[in-house]
Amino acid sequence: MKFVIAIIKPFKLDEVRDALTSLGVQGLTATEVKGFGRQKGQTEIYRGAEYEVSFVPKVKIEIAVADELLERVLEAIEEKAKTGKIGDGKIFVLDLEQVVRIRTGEKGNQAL
Amino acid sequence: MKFVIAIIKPFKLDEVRDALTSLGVQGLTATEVKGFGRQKGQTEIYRGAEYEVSFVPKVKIEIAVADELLERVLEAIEEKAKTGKIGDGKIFVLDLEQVVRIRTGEKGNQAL
Amino acid sequence: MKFVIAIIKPFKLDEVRDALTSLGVQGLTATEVKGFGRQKGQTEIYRGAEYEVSFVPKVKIEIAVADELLERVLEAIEEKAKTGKIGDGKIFVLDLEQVVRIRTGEKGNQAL
Amino acid sequence: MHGSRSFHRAVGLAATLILTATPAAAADEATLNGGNAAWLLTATALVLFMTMPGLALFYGGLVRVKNVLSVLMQCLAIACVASLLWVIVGYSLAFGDGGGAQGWIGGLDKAFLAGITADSLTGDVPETVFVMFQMTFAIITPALIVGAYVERIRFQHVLLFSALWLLLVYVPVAHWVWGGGFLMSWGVFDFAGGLVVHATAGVSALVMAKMLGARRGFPRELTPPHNPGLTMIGAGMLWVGWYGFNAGSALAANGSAGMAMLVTHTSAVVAALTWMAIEWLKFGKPSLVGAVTGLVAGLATVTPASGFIGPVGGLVFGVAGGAVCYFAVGLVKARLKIDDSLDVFAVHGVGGVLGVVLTAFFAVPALGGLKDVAIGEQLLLQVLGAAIVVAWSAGASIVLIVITRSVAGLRVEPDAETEGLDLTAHGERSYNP
Amino acid sequence: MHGSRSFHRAVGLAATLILTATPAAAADEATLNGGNAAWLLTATALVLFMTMPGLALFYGGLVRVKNVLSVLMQCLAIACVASLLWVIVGYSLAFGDGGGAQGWIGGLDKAFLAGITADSLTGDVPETVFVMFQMTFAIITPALIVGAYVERIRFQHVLLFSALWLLLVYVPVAHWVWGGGFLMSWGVFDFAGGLVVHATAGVSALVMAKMLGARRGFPRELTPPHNPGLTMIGAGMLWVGWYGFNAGSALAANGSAGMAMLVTHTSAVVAALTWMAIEWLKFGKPSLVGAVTGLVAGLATVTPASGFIGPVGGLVFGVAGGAVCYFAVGLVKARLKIDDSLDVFAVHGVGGVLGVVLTAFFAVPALGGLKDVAIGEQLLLQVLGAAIVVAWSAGASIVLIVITRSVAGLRVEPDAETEGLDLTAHGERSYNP
Amino acid sequence: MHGSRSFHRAVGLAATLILTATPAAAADEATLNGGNAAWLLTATALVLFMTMPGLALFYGGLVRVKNVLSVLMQCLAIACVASLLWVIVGYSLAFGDGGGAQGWIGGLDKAFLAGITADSLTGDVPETVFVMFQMTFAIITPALIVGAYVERIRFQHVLLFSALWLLLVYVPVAHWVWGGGFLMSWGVFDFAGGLVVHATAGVSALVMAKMLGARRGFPRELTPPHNPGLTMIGAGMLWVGWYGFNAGSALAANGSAGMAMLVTHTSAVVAALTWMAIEWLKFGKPSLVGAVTGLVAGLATVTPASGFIGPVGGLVFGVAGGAVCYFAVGLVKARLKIDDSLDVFAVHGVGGVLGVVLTAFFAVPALGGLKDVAIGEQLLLQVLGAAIVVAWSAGASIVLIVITRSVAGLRVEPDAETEGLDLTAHGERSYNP
Ligand SMILES: Nc1ncnc2c1ncn2[C@@H]1O[C@H](COP(=O)(O)OP(=O)(O)O)[C@@H](O)[C@H]1O
Ligand SMILES: Nc1ncnc2c1ncn2[C@@H]1O[C@H](COP(=O)(O)OP(=O)(O)O)[C@@H](O)[C@H]1O
Ligand SMILES: Nc1ncnc2c1ncn2[C@@H]1O[C@H](COP(=O)(O)OP(=O)(O)O)[C@@H](O)[C@H]1O
Repeated sequence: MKFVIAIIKPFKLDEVRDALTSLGVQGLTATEVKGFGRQKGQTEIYRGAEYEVSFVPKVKIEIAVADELLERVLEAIEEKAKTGKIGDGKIFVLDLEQVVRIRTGEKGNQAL
Repeated sequence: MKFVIAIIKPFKLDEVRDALTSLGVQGLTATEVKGFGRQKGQTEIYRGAEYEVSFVPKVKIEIAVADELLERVLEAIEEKAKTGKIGDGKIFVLDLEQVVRIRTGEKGNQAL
Repeated sequence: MKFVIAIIKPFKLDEVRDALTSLGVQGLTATEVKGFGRQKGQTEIYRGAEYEVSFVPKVKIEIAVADELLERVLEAIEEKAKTGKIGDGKIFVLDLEQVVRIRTGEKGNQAL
Repeated sequence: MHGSRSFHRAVGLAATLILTATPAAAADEATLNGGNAAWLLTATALVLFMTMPGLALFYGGLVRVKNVLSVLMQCLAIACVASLLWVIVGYSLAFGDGGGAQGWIGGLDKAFLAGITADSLTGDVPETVFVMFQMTFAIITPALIVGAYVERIRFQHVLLFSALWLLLVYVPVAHWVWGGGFLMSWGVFDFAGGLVVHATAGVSALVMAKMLGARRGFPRELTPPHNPGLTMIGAGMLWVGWYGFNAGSALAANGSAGMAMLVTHTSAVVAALTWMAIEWLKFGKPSLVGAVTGLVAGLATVTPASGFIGPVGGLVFGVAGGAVCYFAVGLVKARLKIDDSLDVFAVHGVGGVLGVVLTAFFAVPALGGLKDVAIGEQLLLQVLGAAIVVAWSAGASIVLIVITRSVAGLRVEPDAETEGLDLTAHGERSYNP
Repeated sequence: MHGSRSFHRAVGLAATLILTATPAAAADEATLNGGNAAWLLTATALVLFMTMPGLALFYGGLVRVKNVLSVLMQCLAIACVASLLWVIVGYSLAFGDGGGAQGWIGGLDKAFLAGITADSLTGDVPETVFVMFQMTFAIITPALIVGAYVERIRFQHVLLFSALWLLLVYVPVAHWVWGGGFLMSWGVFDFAGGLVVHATAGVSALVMAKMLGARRGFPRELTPPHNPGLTMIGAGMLWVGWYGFNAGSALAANGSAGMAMLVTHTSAVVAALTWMAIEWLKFGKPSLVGAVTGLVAGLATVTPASGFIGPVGGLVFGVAGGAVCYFAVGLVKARLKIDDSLDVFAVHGVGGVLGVVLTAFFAVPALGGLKDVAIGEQLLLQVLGAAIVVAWSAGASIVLIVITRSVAGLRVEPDAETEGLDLTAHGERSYNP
Repeated sequence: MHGSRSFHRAVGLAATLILTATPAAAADEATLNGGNAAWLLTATALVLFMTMPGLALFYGGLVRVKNVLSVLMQCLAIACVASLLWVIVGYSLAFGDGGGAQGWIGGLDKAFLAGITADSLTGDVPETVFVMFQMTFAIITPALIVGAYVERIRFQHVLLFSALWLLLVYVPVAHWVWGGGFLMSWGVFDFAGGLVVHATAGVSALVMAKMLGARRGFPRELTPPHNPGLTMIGAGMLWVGWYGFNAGSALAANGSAGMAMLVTHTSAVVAALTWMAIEWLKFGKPSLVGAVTGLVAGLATVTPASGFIGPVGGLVFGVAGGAVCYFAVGLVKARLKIDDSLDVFAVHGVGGVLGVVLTAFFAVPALGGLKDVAIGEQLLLQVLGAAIVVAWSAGASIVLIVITRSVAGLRVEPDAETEGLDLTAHGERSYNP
């Protein structure tokens, strides 16, 4: 199993989630994060003083997926989260050793 | 060492933490997240308009543990976080290659 | 590639980021988290009632790095995030199997 | 149709006082009444408080978090622009002497408040205070329209539209109804602004929402009000401020003001309970956002009647305002599919007109009212008055928007809408932890 | 024990004015005083502002984030229900003519405010304004009790209990003390509601908290007030509004009102400083939540005395109110282990009764007061009055809760309590980013 | 230099009324004016509202999230301490009879408000109300200085400094200008506190900011205002409250109050628009924080003139106040590199002095004003008055801070500054989800 972490633009969340759902992904977890990267934050000006805001709001989604679903999940995220403009984000894939569903105690692919 | 990520119901946080502490776990990190899964969010109605809120508030806890503690940690989380109702959450186990304690520079199991 | 997760004191974020940037790290993702560890939270008192606040505000940063940069990244974080006082935090290193840059579809080291 | 009888009919205390302020009539009798002046000074503060920060918070809580500051900014900027215009020409055109055109519009004799000194009186209160009191109405009315265009409009357009709208819609209607214009002569009853404030703003809001188009993702992808608590704070301020609005419109600290306060309050609470009850029956739960919307609906509905009806009238206005506005909200959003985002038309437009019509019934003594008129005749007057104001507001708004959109652009770019107006139009973020 | 001497004793300005409003006495002399009317109109707005949104925010900031909206909703709904009942029968039962039963309760002659016109006067102010001013007291009193039952009560029960409580506790006590009832005849001093407002609400709050049971996890697992800033905004509004509450109770814009404002303010600031000082000594840090709690304690304590004492009295009331309420908070929570969640009893109940008792001392000229009474005798009266009101409030509340809990259910389900009332009772969330 | 002519010159309504309150003069003529008393009671509530919670929120929104509660607490504590001192000696020293030293300071005859009863009058309003009205000025003035030292000062120092500053700076200056002191005798115009309030606070703020040193990381590492919406709520409250501040300073509900309200409002909105326009030209976007800062600048600037000028004066004061304060902000921060964190000097100090100087011009009838003076002579007086007040405020503040910093310590430890004052000084957190 794989643990997929994707950093995307916040307003793309619903679209990505819908796409993943239609692939059969049953769950995911989203977190508001602040991203630092090539995309620069806006300079905000308050009473003449400039504040350089280097972090940009992003959403991180974490999805545990079965190995065979991985490719399609990556493609779906890529397709839906893409605007073509800087700051679209990244997808990271880690190996996932074990999963437990708390409610039932199921393990492994069953638990996804 | 393993890196355990658990998604649980927010009000279970204190109970889980206490259980882990009594196992000898010395630290953990918690994050407010929004979960999407079999448990559906409530429909909220404002001035007659329905808003489907598909994300449910959850808490994510991350715990780095020594290999030999893993099983007991998983059991403790399972036991304490379980209500038996849908949405109890998931536990994910990843392999952890290295740990550093910033204050002392200790590495590996020492640093946990 | 490696996926580095560091838990640090919030006010150290800018310093750490600057150090990483000067190493050539192009991006990272930060999240506000609550840490539980040896450092105890303050007891807050409201109308005579004591509230033990066991969680302390921390910032988590996640950085995907090429293998050859790993050591220098760890050192930089250690150096900059260190105050020598309890609660300085931890660095966790996980193996990273794949990275995708959403905007371009680039993969692997290119995508970092 | 409206012969000399209705022309000479007494038109409520407000009107009378204003009439006595015309040079000839006032010269001999008017002396300052300190109690009345004290209450009107207070009422002015209360009505300013309704917009700043009341309405701004009420609206600000209902939008998404990325647009909160833009809503506050729109309300503030409108308050500034409207005040300035009021001093320059607005007051004069609304309440100045229109000479031969008096039926239609006031004159320019008081432009820049020329001739108004600390000693000038309107009735038995200082004219400066009257200018200020009326100014707070001229502030809140265009600010009400904000609710129709939030989250997508260009700030430039807000300024330009609001300025012109004030001059082309608010000022003339205020003159017609309160400043000695033809609706006042006919005897149309509008104590504190069912027509002048709520109908003009509500109707123009609907026109604006239609011409501007819906927010991206409307209605499916919108998120719930980002902060209902803020909305409730704003509602509390509107409620308290409305005491100044309605009871202040008596222009005196007397029983008429007291009765206006009483019926205003009664209508407000009954309408809130009505809205709660409907939601409870339909959805199993009464919501806070619903309850405060009902409250505001009850306040808007009773506004035109507040100086003319008695406590029982207040109860009926509350039920009617709460229920009718509730269904109007659904109608506009679900049927007409117009994204009048914060329901300005359904609450203020519908509430205001409803109140104007109901006034014909409940102003008569038989139903607890204070005015000695024939229901049928007065009903005709009220309906006609409402029709004229609605038509003028709609027509003028259409023309205005056609013009202003070519000058100042109507909508922000899609990207800016997605990003939110706080950052793109004002370079600020509502919360920086 | 209370013979004719105390029966005929002058009972403060408020009482006098009300008495003069009885048909016979008022007919010849009463004419409208515009200045007094202006101030009472203003004071009414200020007291409404105390509840909406003052008290709602004060309480809302102290609960957990999942229950904020439910607290706002409870305050709002109580305001609506209490207002409606006040119009229907409350005012009449409190201030109407009770005939033979006048010692105990007013009559139904003014039900639905029958007979009250814009011209009716109470003393020298419009009766409509008096009705409204008193209504705002009838709103805030049951709303104070909210602090006892937050985070676990059923909304249905809030409505039912508050409605019945208003009629069974607030209205009779208001009649006894202010409306011509037996406590007024005896000469018990309660200028602005130490008994009528704070004692009734505080005592009933304790009863409610006890019968309802503590919140799950009390006291160990509770989290700190989610937003002390909100509480402080509410406290600021309560403070400003309290000017209307106490100085408005003079029913006139005169030196009595001015002195009431002055002693009210003095007591408030001294109590806040006292609370701060105690915390500083005990914990090394003064907290904001503590300071504003002290402020409110000082305000509650001085309320019954505000029209009778002088500046030095204000200083003493502040020290006493701040210190006694501070220790009462600890007593209720730590000793009695009753989860009177937001300390309604310790602050309002204790503060109110303390103030009523202290009034006997500081109302006399020797201690800077304005009333020419014998301390000993007055003390007896004050204590007796307090005892009766406390007993009645407690007894009636017990009976009421026994009844209402069988009709409307007292507590929400444990799951709903865990999930929070915002979502489960109102379907809303306080913050949607 | 200022001979008998200016000595005897009429010095504005406020002064006259106060003078008539001296025993001899007042005895024969003074009777209570209910309308005036009603308005002054109201104005007092409005001015308290400016600080609690207005100013507290205005400032609270501008700091970082870890220091919000500390700012609220500083404002609250200052309000308490200043009120207490006002009752004890402040009022007496400012407005009591100074005997031979009357030019410099009042006496102690009214310490603890001795001799002030409910019947005492100041002019034709109750002296108790006058005491309270003036107290609210004594509250807000030291609270304004908070903006200079937020996020780094020790709470002990806030208390000690504010208390001494009130006695050493505020009280004497209030006496000089309003209480019968030498500036009043000379005929310096300061209607509502351009010198007494804004210049004293602004100048002392600059001194404090300089002596305290900048916040760690200033200017590079600071983060933007954590909650501009809060700042805007506070600004709205300041605006509404300022009606009481300026129009209340007429001490009467008359045309003078009305005109003061009118010019105050006009200056405020024009200054806000001016600030917006400058930002729009310079940065392409007008910001909310900018607009409300302009608003406050306009209010501060017009304060000394508000009872003396006409509507056109209001327009000019607005443009001047908005533009000059805008550039002053940049000057202090970028050139002088002084971390007057929330721009107290640039907005209040500069605005207040600017207004005092401009008053010389716009108070004359030729420019729409109400005072019959010679511009040149009055200008000299105004400049001289401002110079003296500025010098005194600066000098006294330096001395005070040197003393208080050795007694109470000036700054918190670096760690506490990093951690934030909410937790370290008050043990609380502004938001606990
Ligand atoms: N090496 C990295 N490690 C972790 N997160 C990263 C990394 N690089 C980028 N990110 C995340 O991806 C987001 C987008 O990256 P950015 O460089 O701005 O644009 P793009 O992905 O289009 O090149 C960043 O805001 C950050 O949250
Ligand atoms: N595949 C997944 N990847 C990441 N998080 C998941 C996944 N499935 C579920 N979750 C998380 O677990 C939570 C609970 O899952 P849900 O399906 O609602 O209930 P249950 O775990 O009882 O089956 C979700 O809200 C989500 O945060
Ligand atoms: N085993 C762990 N797993 C995950 N996070 C941890 C673990 N131990 C510590 N942390 C995180 O590191 C932070 C600092 O740890 P703490 O024990 O307080 O101090 P120190 O790192 O100086 O020993 C904690 O607040 C927590 O967020």
